[in-house]
Order: sequence, then C-alpha cells, then structure tokens
Amino acid sequence: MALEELYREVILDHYRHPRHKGTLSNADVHAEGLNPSCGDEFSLDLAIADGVITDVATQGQGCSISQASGSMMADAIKGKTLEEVGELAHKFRVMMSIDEGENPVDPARPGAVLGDLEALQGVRKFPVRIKCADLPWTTLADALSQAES
Amino acid sequence: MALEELYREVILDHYRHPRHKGTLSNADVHAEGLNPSCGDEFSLDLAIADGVITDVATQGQGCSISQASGSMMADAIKGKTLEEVGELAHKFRVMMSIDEGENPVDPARPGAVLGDLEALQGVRKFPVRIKCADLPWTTLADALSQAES
Amino acid sequence: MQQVRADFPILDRLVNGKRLAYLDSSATTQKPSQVIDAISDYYRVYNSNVHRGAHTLAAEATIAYEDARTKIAQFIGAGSSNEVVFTKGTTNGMNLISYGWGLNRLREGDRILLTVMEHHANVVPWQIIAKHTGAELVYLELDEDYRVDLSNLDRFVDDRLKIISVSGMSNVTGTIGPVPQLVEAARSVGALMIVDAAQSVPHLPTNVAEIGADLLVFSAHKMLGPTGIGAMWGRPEILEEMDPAEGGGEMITDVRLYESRWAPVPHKFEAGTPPIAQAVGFGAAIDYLDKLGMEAVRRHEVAITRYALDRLSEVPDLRVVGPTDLSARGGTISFELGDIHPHDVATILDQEGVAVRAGHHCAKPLMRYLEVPATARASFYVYTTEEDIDQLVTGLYRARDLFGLA
Amino acid sequence: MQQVRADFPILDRLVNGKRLAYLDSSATTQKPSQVIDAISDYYRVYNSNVHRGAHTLAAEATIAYEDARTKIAQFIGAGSSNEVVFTKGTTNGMNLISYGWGLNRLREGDRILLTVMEHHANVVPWQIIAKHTGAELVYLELDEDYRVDLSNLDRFVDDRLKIISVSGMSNVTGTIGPVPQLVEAARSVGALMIVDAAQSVPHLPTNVAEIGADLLVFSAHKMLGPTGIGAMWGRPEILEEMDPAEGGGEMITDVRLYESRWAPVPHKFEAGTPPIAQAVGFGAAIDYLDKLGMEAVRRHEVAITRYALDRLSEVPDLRVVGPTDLSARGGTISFELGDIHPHDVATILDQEGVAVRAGHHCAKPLMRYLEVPATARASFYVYTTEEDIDQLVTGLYRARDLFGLA
Ligand SMILES: Cc1ncc(COP(=O)(O)O)c(C=O)c1O
Ligand SMILES: Cc1ncc(COP(=O)(O)O)c(C=O)c1O
Repeated sequence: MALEELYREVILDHYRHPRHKGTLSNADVHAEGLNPSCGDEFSLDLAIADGVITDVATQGQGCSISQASGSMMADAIKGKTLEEVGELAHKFRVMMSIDEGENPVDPARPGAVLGDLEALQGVRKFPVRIKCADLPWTTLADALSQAES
Repeated sequence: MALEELYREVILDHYRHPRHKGTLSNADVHAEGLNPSCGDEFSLDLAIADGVITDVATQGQGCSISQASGSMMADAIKGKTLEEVGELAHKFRVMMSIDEGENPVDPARPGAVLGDLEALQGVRKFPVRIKCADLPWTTLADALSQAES
Repeated sequence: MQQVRADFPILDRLVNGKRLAYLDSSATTQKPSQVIDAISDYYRVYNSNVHRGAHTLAAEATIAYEDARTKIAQFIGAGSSNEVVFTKGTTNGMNLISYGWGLNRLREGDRILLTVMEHHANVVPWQIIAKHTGAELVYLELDEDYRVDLSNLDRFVDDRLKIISVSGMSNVTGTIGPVPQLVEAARSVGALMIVDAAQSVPHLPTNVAEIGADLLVFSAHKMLGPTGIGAMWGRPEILEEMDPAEGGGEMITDVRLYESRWAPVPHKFEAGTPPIAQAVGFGAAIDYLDKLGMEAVRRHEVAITRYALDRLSEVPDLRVVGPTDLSARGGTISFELGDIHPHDVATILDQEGVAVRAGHHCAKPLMRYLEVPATARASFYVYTTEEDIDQLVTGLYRARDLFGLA
Repeated sequence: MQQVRADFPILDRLVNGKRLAYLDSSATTQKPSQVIDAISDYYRVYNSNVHRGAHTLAAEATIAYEDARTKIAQFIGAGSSNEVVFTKGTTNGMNLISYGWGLNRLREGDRILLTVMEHHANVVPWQIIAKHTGAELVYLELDEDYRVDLSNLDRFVDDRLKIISVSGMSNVTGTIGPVPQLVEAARSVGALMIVDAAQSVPHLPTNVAEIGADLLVFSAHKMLGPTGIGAMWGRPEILEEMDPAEGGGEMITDVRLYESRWAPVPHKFEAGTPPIAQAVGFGAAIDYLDKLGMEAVRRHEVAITRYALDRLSEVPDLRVVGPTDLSARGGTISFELGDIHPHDVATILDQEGVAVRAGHHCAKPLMRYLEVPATARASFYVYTTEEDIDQLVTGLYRARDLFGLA
C-alpha cells in the first residue's frame, strides 16, 4: 500500500533523529530554504575545503519527508567532492521526477546507488509531497551556487 | 402594441418641442437631476410668489420619455399653487407605479385628470424606463424642498 | 441536517477509493446544487452586464444582481441593501477598508488594534497602510483557553486608537472573537470598529444592528456560495464618508478629463463589471441558509463539534489547539498528534478519504504566538456528519500506526 | 462560424417573443456550454481552496487553477505562466497597477499620458493616483476618422512622462489604439507602457512578446469566460518591482506582527482566496477561442463588421461614430439615428429582440470630446451572424417609423 511505501522506517528514523543537526561555527556557506505553501523550513551550513564538503550541519522544521530528506542528504554529501555532490543531486532529481529520464535506482541492489535516499522513492506516488523531499536539495543548490561565486 | 403606446404622438411632440425651455433670470429655486445609469439630465428653474409657481423653465438632455415628461410637467405646474403641485405629483406617481394604489386616470375621460401627462402611462409596460419619466419629478421634489427651507 | 447532504453533489465522490469526508469547510465550503444551478441558469438564460440596462437581458441581470444584495442585507439584519457592497472576498473587503478609510485618515502615531489570532487578511492590509501613513499596529493576546485576553485592553483605549479590527471567529482555533467588548471600547474613543466575519457570518446568526460595529466583511465561498465574491457591510454614515479604493466604470456619476464624481453608496465601491453570476450564486446560497435557519446551523455545529471533541479526546497523544468551552468556539478544530507533522497527518487522512488542512492556515503570527509550526485542522459545516468524524478518528489511528506511536 | 451558435444556450432564447439578436458583446459576451459546464464540474467534482494542498481535492483544484494560468499565458504569447496574474477584471487590474506602481513611484509634476477615448477604467484610477501623488494627466485626442491623433505626441514625450496607458481597442468607436507607436514613445523616455486590452485581447490575435508593452490587462467575461475574473500580464522585471496593492493570505512567504515578506510573482498580487471556479471557466474559454483560432475570430469580425457597416449605410439619418477603415477598427459600432435618442433606439430594438447598448459606455470624456450625449452601440463576437445584423436594421426602420422620420 502506498502509505507504507511513503512512510518507510528509515524515513521515520531520519525524521526523529536527524543527522548533522545544528550549525557550523566555521561554515563557508549558509543557505535557507522555505516552502511557502506548507511552511517547511530548512537551513544548511557547509564547510568546504579544496572542493570537498568537509562538514555539514542542518536545521529545519517541517514534515517527515522534508526533514528526513535533509538528514539523508547531509549524510550523503559529507566528505564528497563538489562534483560528486552534483552527480548525486542529479540522480536524486531524476529518481524523484515522474517524467525526466530513467530512474537511476537499481531495484536489485537496494541502497546501492543513493543509499538511504532511495527510501524517498515512495514520495513519487504523492505528487504534492515531492516539493517536500526537494526542499533540502533546492537549499543545497543555493548553497553551492554561493560557494561558486 | 406596447411600443405604439409608449411613443404616443403627444410624447414625441413634447420631446421635439419642449415647452418652457430655458432658464429664468428671476428664479427662486434651481434644481438639477441626473440619472447616472443612463446619463439623462434635467434642470429646473422655478419662480414662486405667494405659494404659486408663477414661472417655470427647464433644460435637459436625454431620451424622449425623460424630456417629454419634463416638458409636460412644466406645462402642468405653471400657475398652480404648491399644494396643487403636490397633489399633481402624487397622482403622477401613483399613475406610474405598478403596485401603489389605484390608477387615478379615468379611461372614460382621457386627459381629464393629468392632461398630456396621461400619455406617459404607456411607460408602465417598460419598467426600466420608468426612471426616465420620473427624473423631472424627482428634480421638482428637490426644487420644492429647497423652496420650503 | 442529515438530509442536506443529498444537495451536495461532491459528497458522493470517492477520494482515493474511499468515501469523501470533507472536513475543510473553513478553507472553503462545498456548494449545493441549488447554488451551482443558479449560476448555470444565469449564464444559460439571462447573462448580461448590469446597470446599463437598455435591453431585456440587462434588466433581468440587474434585477438578479440587486436581489442578491437585498438577500444578503436581510440575512445580516442590515437596514437597507445600500449598506451592502459586493467585493471579491473578505481579503478584498479588508483592503477596500484599509485603503478607503485608512490611507487618507491615519496619521503618524495613530494606532490600529488587532489580536494575535487574526488571519493574514486582517494583518497585512494594516501593515501596508501603517507603512504608508506612519500609524502603528498593536495586538491583544490570548488566554490559556485560547480566548482573546482583554485584561490589557484598557492600555490601548485612548485617543491614539483609531481602528479596531477583529475576527468574529478564528479560522485556526475556532475562538469566537470578543466583538461586543471591542465595540464598546471603540465607541468610547470614537475608533472605527471592523469585524472580519469570514468565519462568523457563515456559522453564527448575525445581526449587524445588534452588533454595533461599523464595518463587517465576509466571503461567499465560505458559506455555500461561489468563489470570486464577498460582501462588505457598513453603517451608512461610514460608507458615505469612506473613499472608494478602486476607480473605474459604474462607480461614478460623472467623469471629466481631470476629475470625477462618485456614484452614491454602494455603487461608488463597485468599480468595473461586478461578479454578476457570482452575486446570483451568493443569493442562492443565502436562500439555502435561510431555509435551514442560522440558529439550526449553529445548533448542528455545536452538536457536531461536541461529538468531535469527545471522539478526539479518545485518541492518545492528540492535543486540541483551541477552546474547550463549546459556547466560546465554532466548528473548526486545530490539533496536533504526537510528533507526527500535520502535513503527514493530512496525507495519511487523505488516503482514507478524509480532507483536512495542515499548515499555518494564513495565521503565521498566531502560530508563532502559540509556538507551533503548524496544525492539522478539521472544520465543519451544515453537511458534516458523525460518520465524517468517525472516519477522521479511524484515520488518526492509522497515522499513529504508521508512525509507530504506541 | 455559423456552427458555433449551437454552443451558446442563451442564443436559443426568445426576447419579447422574438429571436434574440445579441449585439452587446462589448459589454459582456455570452458563454458556450463548454465554459458553463467547466464551472459546474468544478463545483460538483473538485471544489476546494487552492495552494494549501494537503488533500486530493485541494491538489486537483490547484492544478486546474494553475493550468488556467498557463493557458492564458500561452494564449497571449507570454514567456511563462508566472507573468500572468489573476485579477477581478480589467478595472481591478488597472487599479492594481495604479496603486502598485504609481503610489510609491509617481512624484509631483510627473505625467501620465492617456487618450480621450479611454474607458473610465483607464481614467479614474489615474485621477485617484494623481491626486495622491501630485502627478498630472495629459491626453491625446482623435482625428476626423476617430483614430488617435499622434501629431502632438512629441509634445508629451519628455522626462516628465512616467506612464502611458492606452486602450488596445475602444469600446465605443471600435478604434484600434496606436499601441506600437506609443510603445516606442514610452521606451524612448523609460516610461511604463500599459495596454487596456479589455477589447483587444478578445478580438485581435495578441502576442505580448511582439507588442513590447510592460503591462496588459483584460477581463474573462468579454472573451466567453465568466464574470468575476480577469488577468494582468506583466514583464517579469516589472512585476518583480511592482508593489502588491492588496495584502492578505496567499501573497506572503512570511507574516510577522509588524512586517511581512511577499511571495514570489505572480502570487504576491493574489491576496486571499482567488476566483478559482472562474479561473477554471476562463481556461475553458481560452480553450474554446484557441480551437476557433484568433486569426479566424478576427476574420469573422472583419467580415461581419463590413456587412454591418454596409447595411447601416442604407439606413437614412444613421451616422456611425467610429472609423470607416476596417483595418483600423473592431466589431463595435456606435451610431446615432436622426434625432431619436439612443435609449429610445435601444428600447425599440429590444422589442424586436435586438440587444444593443445605449449611453456613455463608461467613456464620458469621449462623449464630451465628440459632443454627443450618448450613442447606441452594436457589438459583435464569434456567434454574430448576418441574420443578427438584418434584424438590427429591421428594428432601426421600425424606430424611424415610430418617430415619424420620413
Ligand atoms: C476598453 C475597456 N476597458 C476597460 C473595461 C472594464 O472592464 P471590466 O468592467 O471587466 O473591469 C471595459 C469594459 O467594460 C472596456 O471596454
Ligand atoms: C478569519 C478569516 N479571515 C479572512 C479570510 C480570507 O478570506 P478570503 O480568502 O475569502 O478573502 C479567511 C479565509 O481564508 C478567514 O478564515
């Protein structure tokens, strides 16, 4: 049933125990995202050295989907190069979108491509909630474009 | 047919040859009426002495009904006492209204009660035009209330 | 009221394969066939622009439009239909007032008194006008039972106070606003008294003559009527004095190149082609509510709210954000369920056919004041049944299960 | 276009026992079943408030509402649906602009250029803003063929000129406004260029990218759509810069007690519950016009206008108040008939089933300029046929008879 697919245990776990929660005193960039239609908030601090995300901290408030997506994202990008993060973000976007190319996730090897993030696939059946899952990623995009400039 | 009753010859005659047209240099009261929904205008000068309307002048612009009504009214009130004019206005109002008391006009003696004004009875079949016939009379009421004060 | 459901075609609909339990009436109500058909009939039979009536259709449309105005006037106990102005809705009405009264009259240091429970429609227009004029906003807070706390009221009642504007009923907590007390306060210093009646006129018997306020605004779509229209009622002297916010056709007696003269009230506030079909639909909604009787509507809502509060109190970890006293509230129940975010609650309920709203409900200052990021909200109307409430409660248990609440 | 008549239920109606010849489309157009049914379906199947979509109905309503925006954007060649703001109608749109752009930007001595043929909707809002700001209005006049006379334009094009606002097509004379020339003039001094497109978008193929204006406003009810809704198109930079005129829900990202942040364009201009059912109906009207094709609509209107001008020229004592050149005008024909007042003409025609309008057509400055107290006006649309025109001409002869014109 769709609801069980949406609210997978790993999602609830990230929702209740968000990883990398807080702020960074040595942040190189800071970005904030807001979903005006539902009020969900997400903020992101990144420490970047030599093109690598060396540290991440997030804060937020909102539904299980937006907050779990943020927590999983933080996990996934920490220690990655900016290029790897770009690829990750692309794969995530393709996974979540209904019509944009083939889903990169391999059903035979769950977690192999996008780790915990793959649990968010269930959101695709709930089009109005996709923007929840997207919020941390649009905030990340904002942070990265700041880092570039 | 209703249209023939509306556009009686006497109405067209008053429309084309309005009586008492102009202004009075010795006017005691002056009033102006406007029908905002159609733009018809009517202005009225009265000279009043000892409770009698000694002279009348009107100007206006608008449809045959409003202008003929004004011309006929001017004819009818000139030389009358204010009391007589009040009665006349009352009878006119009753004649034109669809549900307010019995029509004072006597069909057996056309013109006997309200003179030429009786020709305006045809307007009753055209409810949206009643306000055209009324315009000079609401202007008159305005003028008379000025005269009183 | 069980039998009214048959009049609402949408209630036969399935949502996600389930019976629809529509519990979002504070956002907008559903419409009976009588209203839907009145609108279609208008377009099929006598659609025309109004007030320029040179032909039969125009006369018919004008009569229907003005009849709707008369129905609304009678429905709220106004002295004359000239006291009723058609607007686009409550928000538009509040802006007509803030611009039409405030822009030319408010001065630096003047005060506008609101409450923290106001809808954005009764906050943002005043912020805009305050910025233009230098006036300032002041707020009343709430007590522990979510009612407006009047213990500080005196502090604000002085000659700086120019406007009081308060909700007749909160769209979040269901709290009925302290209108009589604020009317008295406004009177005592000659301030303008405004009621945001978006939630009160639809749900409570309303008589403007008894209320004693100066202006009252509400929306048709929250009382069985169509979207796109609302009404502003005003005391005749106030409407007379107030400036029109918008300029255009129909609101003038004369336009010259460099200046114009306004039409008499209410037309001076109705610039342009009005929402004609919507007025006709609004009139049909009034007819429908008149037939039910607003006393009966209120009784039904009190009964259904009592039932809902009872049933919700059974659900573990559920906290109602609003008054418990039925006489102090209407049929709008905001709540939180454990640590499940309201959006998740709403999504789960939606899968069960239950339509509730989740979020800030256009009342962010209230959310901050209550220190909740959002609430879920179930709101009722004439067609709401105990079956709807039962379905809600079943859905809430499902949410608990999914989120592993013990 | 003969076959389109079957889509318009009202055209089957008898008026005063006669076939209805509806020649009042400039005031408001009739609606095809496709539009009427789209509105009913909305209320019967998926009525809900929008943009707070926690449940299925809300999601469906939001999609339909935003789809309508997209259709309108494509219909007028806008780059993105974000360039389209829903309004209450043309008048409301013009007021959103006059307040939202003018109130905070215009200064004493700044100039707003209009033409004497403007509708009150494009005159009165500027008078109001001029009064608030000290700006002044200046006007272009007409030439002998009722076109806007541009010979004096240069006199107004200087750095005092801040706004030009002109009708795309006059609702009285049918004159097509000199938009390209005025766009150029506005560009040359950085003035804001606005088109009152109430009569042009419904009747002429419109591509905002080609026009090059900054803002364009129009009404759904004049293009087969419902009353109570219109649209404002704006160039993205302009909409970005412009202040919202109205405050309330849905137009904010955050509201605090003393200040708020606006939502992104177009939402910052859409305070409160929007006209949702009306947007759906507007979208259906756009679909209908798209299927006909606006080129075909224009061709039909040119043909019917040619036929009408020919037939009217046969009627003794009839004087057309408008351009004779078909390429300079649309299908709106104002006329005078001897010394018969336009209201009398309209009443007589109405008895013959012919609906025309008589009066000042919300263009009093034009009436004064042309020195006519009023005109009768026949105006056409996609459903207008030669039979309608013939019925008009028969009625005009009847008027001549009744008034004893030889
Ligand atoms: C040229 C023109 N501008 C503006 C308007 C005003 O439109 P609305 O009444 O729909 O606001 C109209 C129609 O009445 C018009 O013809
Ligand atoms: C208390 C209150 N005020 C104002 C409004 C605004 O009404 P509308 O959106 O119809 O303008 C609402 C509803 O959204 C409301 O509940």
